[in-house]
Amino acid sequence: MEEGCAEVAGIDDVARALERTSGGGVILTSLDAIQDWARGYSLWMMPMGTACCAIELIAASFSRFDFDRHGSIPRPDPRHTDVMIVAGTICTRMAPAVKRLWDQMPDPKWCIAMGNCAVSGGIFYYDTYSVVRGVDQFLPVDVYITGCPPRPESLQDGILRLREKVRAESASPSRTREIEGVLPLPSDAPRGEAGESE
Amino acid sequence: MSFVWGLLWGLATVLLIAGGAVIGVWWERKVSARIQMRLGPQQIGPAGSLQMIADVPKLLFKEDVVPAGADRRVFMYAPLLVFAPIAMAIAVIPFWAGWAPLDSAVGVLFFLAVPSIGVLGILLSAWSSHNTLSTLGGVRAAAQMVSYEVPRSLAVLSVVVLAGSMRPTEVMGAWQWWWVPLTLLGFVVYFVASIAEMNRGPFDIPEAESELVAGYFADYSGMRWAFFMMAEYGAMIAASLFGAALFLGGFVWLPGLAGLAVYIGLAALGYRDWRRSMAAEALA
Amino acid sequence: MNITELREYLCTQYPDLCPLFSIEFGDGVLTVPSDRLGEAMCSLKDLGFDFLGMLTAVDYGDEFELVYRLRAREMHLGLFLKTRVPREAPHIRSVTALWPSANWHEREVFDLFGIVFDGHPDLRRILLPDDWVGHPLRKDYEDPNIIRRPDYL
Amino acid sequence: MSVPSDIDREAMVVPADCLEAAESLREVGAQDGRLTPEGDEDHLVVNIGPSHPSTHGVCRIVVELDGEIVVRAEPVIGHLHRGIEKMAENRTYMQVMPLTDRLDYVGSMYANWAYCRAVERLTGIRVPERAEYIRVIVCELQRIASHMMSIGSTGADTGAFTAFMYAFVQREKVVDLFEAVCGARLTYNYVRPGGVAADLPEGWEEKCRAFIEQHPTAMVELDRLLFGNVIARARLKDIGVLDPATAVAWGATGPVARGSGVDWDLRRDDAYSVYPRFDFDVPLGERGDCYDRARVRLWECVQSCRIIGQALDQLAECEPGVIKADGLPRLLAPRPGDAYDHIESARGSLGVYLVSDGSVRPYRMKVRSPAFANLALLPMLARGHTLSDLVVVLGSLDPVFGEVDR
Repeated sequence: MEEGCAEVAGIDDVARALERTSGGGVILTSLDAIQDWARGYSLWMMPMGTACCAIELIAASFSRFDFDRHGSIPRPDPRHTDVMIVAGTICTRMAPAVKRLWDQMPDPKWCIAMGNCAVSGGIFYYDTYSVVRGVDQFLPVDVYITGCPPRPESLQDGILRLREKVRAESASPSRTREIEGVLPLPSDAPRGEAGESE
Repeated sequence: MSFVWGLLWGLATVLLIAGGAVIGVWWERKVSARIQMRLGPQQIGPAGSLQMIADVPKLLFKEDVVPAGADRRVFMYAPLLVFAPIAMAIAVIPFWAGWAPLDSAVGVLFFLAVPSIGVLGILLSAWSSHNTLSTLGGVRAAAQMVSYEVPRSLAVLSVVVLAGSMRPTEVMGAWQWWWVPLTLLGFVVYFVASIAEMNRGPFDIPEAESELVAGYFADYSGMRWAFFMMAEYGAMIAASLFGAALFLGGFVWLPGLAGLAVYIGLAALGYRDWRRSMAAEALA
Repeated sequence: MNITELREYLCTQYPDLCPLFSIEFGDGVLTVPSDRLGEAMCSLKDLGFDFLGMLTAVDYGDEFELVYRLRAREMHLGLFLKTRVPREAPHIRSVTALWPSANWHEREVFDLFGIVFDGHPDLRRILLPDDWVGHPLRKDYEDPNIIRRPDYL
Repeated sequence: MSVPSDIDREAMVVPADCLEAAESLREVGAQDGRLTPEGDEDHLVVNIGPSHPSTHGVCRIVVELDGEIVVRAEPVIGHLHRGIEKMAENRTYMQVMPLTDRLDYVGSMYANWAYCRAVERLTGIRVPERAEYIRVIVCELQRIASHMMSIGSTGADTGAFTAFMYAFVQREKVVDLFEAVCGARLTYNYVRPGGVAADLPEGWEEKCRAFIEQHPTAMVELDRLLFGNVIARARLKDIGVLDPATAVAWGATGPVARGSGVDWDLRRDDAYSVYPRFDFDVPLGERGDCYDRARVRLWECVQSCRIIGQALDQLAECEPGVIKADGLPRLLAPRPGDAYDHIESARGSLGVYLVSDGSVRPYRMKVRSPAFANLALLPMLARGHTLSDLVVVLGSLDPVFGEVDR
């Protein structure tokens, strides 16, 4: 992806140049705001359903708990999607396929681990030889949804939580904006030093 | 002077297609949701009508993925080759009495011939994305589009024979009310053939999700994929306007716009009865 | 032909194998040494057992026990057929030729237990990837990936 | 298909039609899923899956195409193999219960029931009558929900996506009933060895009756919506034709076999629990193509409504409140020995074979999965059809990969 980074780096120089000019910062943040708002309201999802959670994912996108209300359409093709919802147990034989689909998705992409099996291997944690214990072993997961299977409402709550998280993104990846809603991950530095991560 | 005029009209066509696409996508998502007892987008704009306002910037900022094995340059310009013919075809449609942006003696022939360049664009995009499933989709789409051009042209020919001229403005001007029973069958054939031309509705085998994941534009992402969508909606608008102008003639002075008006009227009607049904549901 | 006639037939046909019968559940159990399996299977198929419902194996330490569940659909009869196979070189005759439904079941038993079925048209692993080492359902199968469940009892 | 009597028993010469079946398999044999296309080289080898919108879960089909025609199709399964049978060996009999929910996750109720029947046969527990009736009602409702899922996905495969939504309306109603009974939408853990987990909440029977009143009319409407649609019918008729002899030889059970006219339904032919007290008929197909299999599933739902109606009437007579066999030890430790029992699930005869060595943990648990046996038919049924029909044939076999891969 080397040429991809070149383009992205280009945006970084523009962002730095804008910040140096007097009104530039305003333009950049407003551009970020529009971009994040647009991404938040049209998260097209890639249903990576393998087991029982796939049935709940289908139920969530059908008439009773409509996904389309949040502007997110289930698209079967990884190229057209933004968020991959991993629903169900990922076995060692299935993991390379999931990783391959993840790599095929265009860049501003997020991942939702739906159900205990995707979060941590769930009920299949002990005594199994072929289950990947948690999708975050090979995918960067943004939202974890617990439940076995989680109810469609909690799945849609996950989508709305992801909208909050999307607001932290910025056009130039080197710059992230602090939003208060995000819970610090255990691996994050304690609250005090969060300042200089800007 | 004609260059500036052409530029201006080109811009107007793109805006027309973009506007049509916004209404088209919203209308399609809402109506299909309504048929499937769902609600459809409802969070942006009244009744979700401005959902495209969120979709288009997102697609703009999407990473532009070109697959490794793909033939880079062909892959990048194929969508343009699909979209451009549709935009060109709109230039020939007579908008009001005696005037069309490109008033040429063989306007009808131009309208029927130019979109078939799109077939080349589809084949190029399918072949260049180096993906077996999309190649299958591309070949199917090409076969379907080429085979449905013949009935479509013959259907339009019936009106041309009645009007005695190939110039769209003259055909529309010479329109008589007793032509309708004569060209009714032609209109139905034209309507069905143009649906097949656009790979929509019952003819969407090339992009049927069930086996080929997304047909010939499987490997396109972001704005490049949106070009294919714009081409599809543009083809819809062009076919309906041209059909309205030739077969229905409409009010002699604004057939094209009448088609557009009917289109928007339907949208408004649909919106009003949808609001009423929502209110009814709320009461029940 | 009902259960009692089946019992007489089996007792006369295989007096030394002492077929057991449980009338309450209407099923017979016939334990056959592995070398006479082919002949027993052929005669049972001849009798009218046209449906092989289940085929599985159990690891009894020094040998494996293969369990076949046959059904005669018209006569509403069920019959278990058990045979024992040594652990070192577990070989048994494949019955895919008589009941094609055994094809995938035998492949699964080969995959999870390592019992080789001679004459099977396409004996490969079915559930695990082909480069998998070992046969998981054996009692002595250890795998670094397995985390034993702590014993709360 | 009986064996000709004059053959030489010892050499076990194979009868002709079995040879043909075995022959067809050797041809389909592929090393690790990669088809080696012998024969002319211009065949196109395509991978469908393992994550594909229409493969009903995780199944990779390696297809060798001649143009659009499928020359060979080899399903590569095992992508959801979690080793449930290995896990069961380290859990007590009650702890294995939640695992059975995840086997056939579209129909967890009868997956529980199959396991419970095997445990009851092993330990000799007598289940009170009220519990048996509740089990029948709940499992027939589950059959309806599972068939709705299957018919809906048949509609989605043939392009009639709206039919999927209308079928799901019925499934959501059944799921509401289950939520009232045991609190869960998909993995219920409700049928327990010795009875059921909890009694029916009051007012549940009325809701259930209301459901079975409106269900047959909804089925007729779905029938017109999906099978009345000319395009869907044209795409289902004469696709993946399965003749009865092959169906039985290949161990196909349930709607897949009944679609070809094999008159075999465990609820009637090997009657268990309180089924002999109900009268219902078993719909059969004639030609054994995808159309008949889907129609058989649809009309089975109507028969299930009849069973539920009769069960609800007879439920009123049994003494209320007794839903579990009394005297059940907290830790079941059955006598050494083995037991096998099967029930008629929505996909066929779902059997559980339990071996016990006297301890509190099963020594071996084997699940006889009907979807596993039915899926073995795919290579034979899909040959000669186009690529899009291959997907329709897979949908008509209705595999659920939690149960296929275990």
